[in-house]
Amino acid sequence: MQITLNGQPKDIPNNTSLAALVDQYTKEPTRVVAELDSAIVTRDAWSRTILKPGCTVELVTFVGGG
Amino acid sequence: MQITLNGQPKDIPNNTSLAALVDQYTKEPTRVVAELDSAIVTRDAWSRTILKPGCTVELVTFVGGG
Amino acid sequence: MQITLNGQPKDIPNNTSLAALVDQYTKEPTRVVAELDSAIVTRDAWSRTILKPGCTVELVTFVGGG
Amino acid sequence: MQITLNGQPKDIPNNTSLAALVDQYTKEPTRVVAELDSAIVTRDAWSRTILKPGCTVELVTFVGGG
Amino acid sequence: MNTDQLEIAGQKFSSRFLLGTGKFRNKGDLKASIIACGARIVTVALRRIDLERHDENILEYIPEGVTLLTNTSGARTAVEAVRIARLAKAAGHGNWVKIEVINDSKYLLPDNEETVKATEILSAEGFIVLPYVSPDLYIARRLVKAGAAAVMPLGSFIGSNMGLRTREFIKVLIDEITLPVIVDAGIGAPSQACEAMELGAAAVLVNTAVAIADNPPMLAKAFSQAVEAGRAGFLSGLPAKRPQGEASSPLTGFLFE
Amino acid sequence: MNTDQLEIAGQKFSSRFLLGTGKFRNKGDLKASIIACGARIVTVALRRIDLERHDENILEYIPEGVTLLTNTSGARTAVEAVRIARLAKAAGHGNWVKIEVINDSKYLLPDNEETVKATEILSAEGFIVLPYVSPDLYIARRLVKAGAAAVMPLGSFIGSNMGLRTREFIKVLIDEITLPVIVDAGIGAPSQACEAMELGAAAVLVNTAVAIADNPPMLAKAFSQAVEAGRAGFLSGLPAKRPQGEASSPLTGFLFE
Amino acid sequence: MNTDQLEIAGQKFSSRFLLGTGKFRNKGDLKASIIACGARIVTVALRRIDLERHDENILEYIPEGVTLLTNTSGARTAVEAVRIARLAKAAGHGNWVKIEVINDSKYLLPDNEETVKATEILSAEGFIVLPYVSPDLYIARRLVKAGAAAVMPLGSFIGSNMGLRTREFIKVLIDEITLPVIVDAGIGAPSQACEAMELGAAAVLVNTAVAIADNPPMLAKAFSQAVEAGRAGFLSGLPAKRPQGEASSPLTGFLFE
Amino acid sequence: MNTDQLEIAGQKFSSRFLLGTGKFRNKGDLKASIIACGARIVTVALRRIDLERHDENILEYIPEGVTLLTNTSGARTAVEAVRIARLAKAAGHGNWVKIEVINDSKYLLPDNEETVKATEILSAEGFIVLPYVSPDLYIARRLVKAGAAAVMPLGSFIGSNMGLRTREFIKVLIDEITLPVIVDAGIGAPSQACEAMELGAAAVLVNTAVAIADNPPMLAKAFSQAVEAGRAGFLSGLPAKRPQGEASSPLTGFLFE
Repeated sequence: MQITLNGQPKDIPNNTSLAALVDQYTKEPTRVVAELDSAIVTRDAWSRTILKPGCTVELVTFVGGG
Repeated sequence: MQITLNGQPKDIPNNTSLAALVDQYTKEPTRVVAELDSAIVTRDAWSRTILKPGCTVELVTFVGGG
Repeated sequence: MQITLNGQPKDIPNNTSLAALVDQYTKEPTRVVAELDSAIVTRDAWSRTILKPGCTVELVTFVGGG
Repeated sequence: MQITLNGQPKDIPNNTSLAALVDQYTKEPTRVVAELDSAIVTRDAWSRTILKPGCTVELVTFVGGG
Repeated sequence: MNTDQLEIAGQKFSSRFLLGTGKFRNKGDLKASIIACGARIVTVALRRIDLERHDENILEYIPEGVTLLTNTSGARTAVEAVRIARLAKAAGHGNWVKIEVINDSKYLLPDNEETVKATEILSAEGFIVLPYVSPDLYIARRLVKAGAAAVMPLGSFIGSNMGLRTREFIKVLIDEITLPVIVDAGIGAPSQACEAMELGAAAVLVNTAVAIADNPPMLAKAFSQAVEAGRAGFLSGLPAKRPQGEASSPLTGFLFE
Repeated sequence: MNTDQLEIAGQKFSSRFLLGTGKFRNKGDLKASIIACGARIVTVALRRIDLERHDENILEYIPEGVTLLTNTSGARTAVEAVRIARLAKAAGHGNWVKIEVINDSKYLLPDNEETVKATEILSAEGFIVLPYVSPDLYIARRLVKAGAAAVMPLGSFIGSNMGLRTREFIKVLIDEITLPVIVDAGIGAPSQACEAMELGAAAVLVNTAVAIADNPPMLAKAFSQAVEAGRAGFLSGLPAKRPQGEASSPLTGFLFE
Repeated sequence: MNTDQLEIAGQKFSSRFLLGTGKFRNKGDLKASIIACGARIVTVALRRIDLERHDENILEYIPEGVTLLTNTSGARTAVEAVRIARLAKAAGHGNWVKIEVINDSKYLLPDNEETVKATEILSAEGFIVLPYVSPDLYIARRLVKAGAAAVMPLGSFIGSNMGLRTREFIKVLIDEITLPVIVDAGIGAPSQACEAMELGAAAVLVNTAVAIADNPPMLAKAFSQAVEAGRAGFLSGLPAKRPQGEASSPLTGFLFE
Repeated sequence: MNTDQLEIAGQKFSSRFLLGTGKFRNKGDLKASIIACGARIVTVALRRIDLERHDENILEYIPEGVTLLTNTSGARTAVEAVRIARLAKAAGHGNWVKIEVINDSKYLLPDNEETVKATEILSAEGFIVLPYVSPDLYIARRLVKAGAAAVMPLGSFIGSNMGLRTREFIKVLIDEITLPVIVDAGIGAPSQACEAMELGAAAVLVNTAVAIADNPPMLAKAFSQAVEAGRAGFLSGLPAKRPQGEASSPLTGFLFE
């Protein structure tokens, strides 16, 4: 199925959890914040959050800034 | 009867017209603009505008300014 | 006899030594420098330096300055 | 014979006059000032001034400047 | 004929110097100053007539043909500014208004937000609106949308004569906004007015400095000349600053080489 | 008739703007610039003629009646400056000389001490001497004694367009010295020239900024106007700066009280 | 013990120097700079993770106990700023947010109006909000009402190193507003940071100048010292400027009288 | 250990801040100020003793080990300066002398030419000579030849607190002269001292500002910190100014693209 991750279209297996998605893209999930369809999903809810086709996920993190 | 003229209480005869009031306070009515109870009264309407007790009149004019 | 001390005329006894003059005007001779007729007189020479009528003495010291 | 003209060595015929030299290098002699061996030579003296071997001539003129 | 004219709301003006009419020691000085500087736009204010004594009529001292730009001084909100503007229009001397909304008696700084609101309302009513603001790019963009005829950023505090303390931010407006930028407030010397024009301002408005000078007409004319000089400087392609020296006389042909 | 004229060595001049003639891209621009700005004094330099090719005659481009002020550029000592001045005089175009003694190829700063010496010698020979110096009160006093006709302090480095970086020290000369103070060097914009005049300078000399502008005659005229404006500002009693605001419109008679 | 501490939202900080963490050539320099300058508050930004490669974790380079102030860079509206702030909070590193709403890619000027709106929303949600604004008295008053914890006016354009070009208007905020005033943006040299503190600013934030210096930790420490020096200058009663000289050595007792 | 020490005449000093001792309201403040700022060189003056009353001994308030730099204030000529220097040496507190020759009671400007002469004489006699001058490249070159140990150009008028009004000309000395450049006079705020050091000055001397502050020791320390900060700024490679903005946060990875 296709989702939008950080503005890019991505094909992922059906029934992928948010936790699995995060694990795929970063080694340090603890510093990532996730938004699913514009709503923040807290870290403890990631494993039980199953992504649906066409959803939009944002994974963000801290970077240097002024 | 009492009215408020330019922020000050004034006693004037009953049935005074706006035109009469203006004449009393300036020699150059053509450069005065009149507001009666917050509405502008055009010059041609001054004579037929009879002031009522308790009304508020503003007579303003141009002055030097930056 | 009369001398000029720091720009002012002063009457002093004949045969006054420079050391005696200094002692009269300051409690801390060690911080004073003396000039006699535009020549510096070192401290060890003060006692044997006898002032002559009409001579000019400058006694100077350190003060705050920028 | 050789002379130095404006800092450069130049071969010129013997008995050349300053006037002839000037004529060779400019079309507008009236705006040139001449120095021969560090002394100014006025224009009226140019024809009777015969250059000698080894002499130093400066020919200068006005230019734009601030 | 001078083709580089100030243009506001489709009207052309032969002078880029605007004069305020407040604070003159006498009205004769005012009239002489307007004539001396050739201003084609002057500001006036609106006040209650004095009930105790006869006021002088300021308009008598303003030459025929000069555009009156009434300010809304005294207004603390957009609503008050709108009311003053409408009164001024009713007086029958045109519909040019300088929006001035101030809630600060110490520095006399303009309230940008209320000024935008008043500009929207009055532009919609057909006024030619020149808002006086702190120079701010976003406010200027909103004034463009609101229908302002020009933007009047302050150089420094009103009446302070401190000059162009907002230089960089006025330059941003000049570069980014399509409306004429008229520097208003704080300009206290011809050199300061000249510098504003060199930056590319469309015009400069001065009041206090002229009014309180020893010789107001002379200084008014000086400002006007300085504004012209600055405009010509801007148009003629002023060269940039360089951190070192560079000879103006030739570096060749020296006698002592 | 303008009675406030620049006076140097007993001669009066109808303009307080002096133009340098170096670095113009073409001589037509130079001539047009002199005419546009109305300068009555222009500087020129003296150089060896070019032995290889015909030089243009700079004097053809300078209108009749304009005073030539020959600089001593190229001189590194008083002796060299004196020699250049004497050559210039021999050329038959008057005895006005701007002493310029420079031993610094980076900033082109003048050597004050050598300049004083050259001034002494040339004044004694009857030259009208205008020395170019770093602004220094003691040097200026010595130039007065040496017979200088004016003092020409630098605003900033020659050709830098940095403006009046010596403001306070030029002001000291204006206040303390009886000779005309002509600000020379570094003036790169009309506003800067205007400011120099507002301080009380007698005149301003510009070369580089005009010569390298996109439109030299237009900028020359702008400088001239700015100089006039600054002079009028000085004479009209410019008001002082104030750290706060002060209303230009009346503080009474507000509608909303 | 130093009792003159920076206090924001009831918390005290032993340093009045805030450091931004962007643009460092390497993260080692960043960490060394934070330690060298002793900053107790540092700014960070929030960005999408890079899907192609492993990002460095900026937080590893920020010493324990330092307060993270997340900026909302990238936001063009209040709504976007609010969304970024909420994400930052969800990351579990506190609720301090620097509101930064910018719609101007050339000068990076803040949109004051949107910033006020974001401040209202986020303060109401319990965030500690430090809004970055153009210095404007009315905006600052509204920020006070909106619950801001401090006001962060710009000194000049972000990253420009131009220093305190808004001097007079920052001073107005310092004098008129009860919140701490933290000068942000454009501060490019320790002397500039020092001057901001002498005016009475509560703190200064620097990023670009330190990050791109040859020796970032050395310059970070220099800024920190300069901020302390400026604060002490402010507290010690700096004397005013005088237009003339005044001897520092005694004017009596001269030898040559 | 700090290896970047001020070095004058082969001696090293742990502080680049020099303090003048004049004008303090009380000597306790003076002593506390010297201790607070850690100055290793302080200036003093020489005056006739007061014949009518007992003077305080200034030397008691100067900590052991601090180098005394006696100024020649009161001297109007090289000859008088030399005489004062010799008296100071005879007092037995070293041979460091700050040449100060002034013939201008309004601005207190130094007479460069007399100062050079005094420097020649005193250097030849073995004094360590620090001449106070108006910043002038040629004078500085002559001071190098005359054997000066440092050059002390003025920032602005003595006691004026006007700061670095001679910025460009001090920078010329720093770049062109091998001697230490110590900025003296007119420095009235830590930010100004800091800026002088950022330009590359070797040290800064302050007196009036500290002496007349509300809290002299606090301000003395602030100056000392600011001088250190400015020095570190100079050494760390301060970045240049830019006329536009440049983001400090990343320009990629925005959420709203």
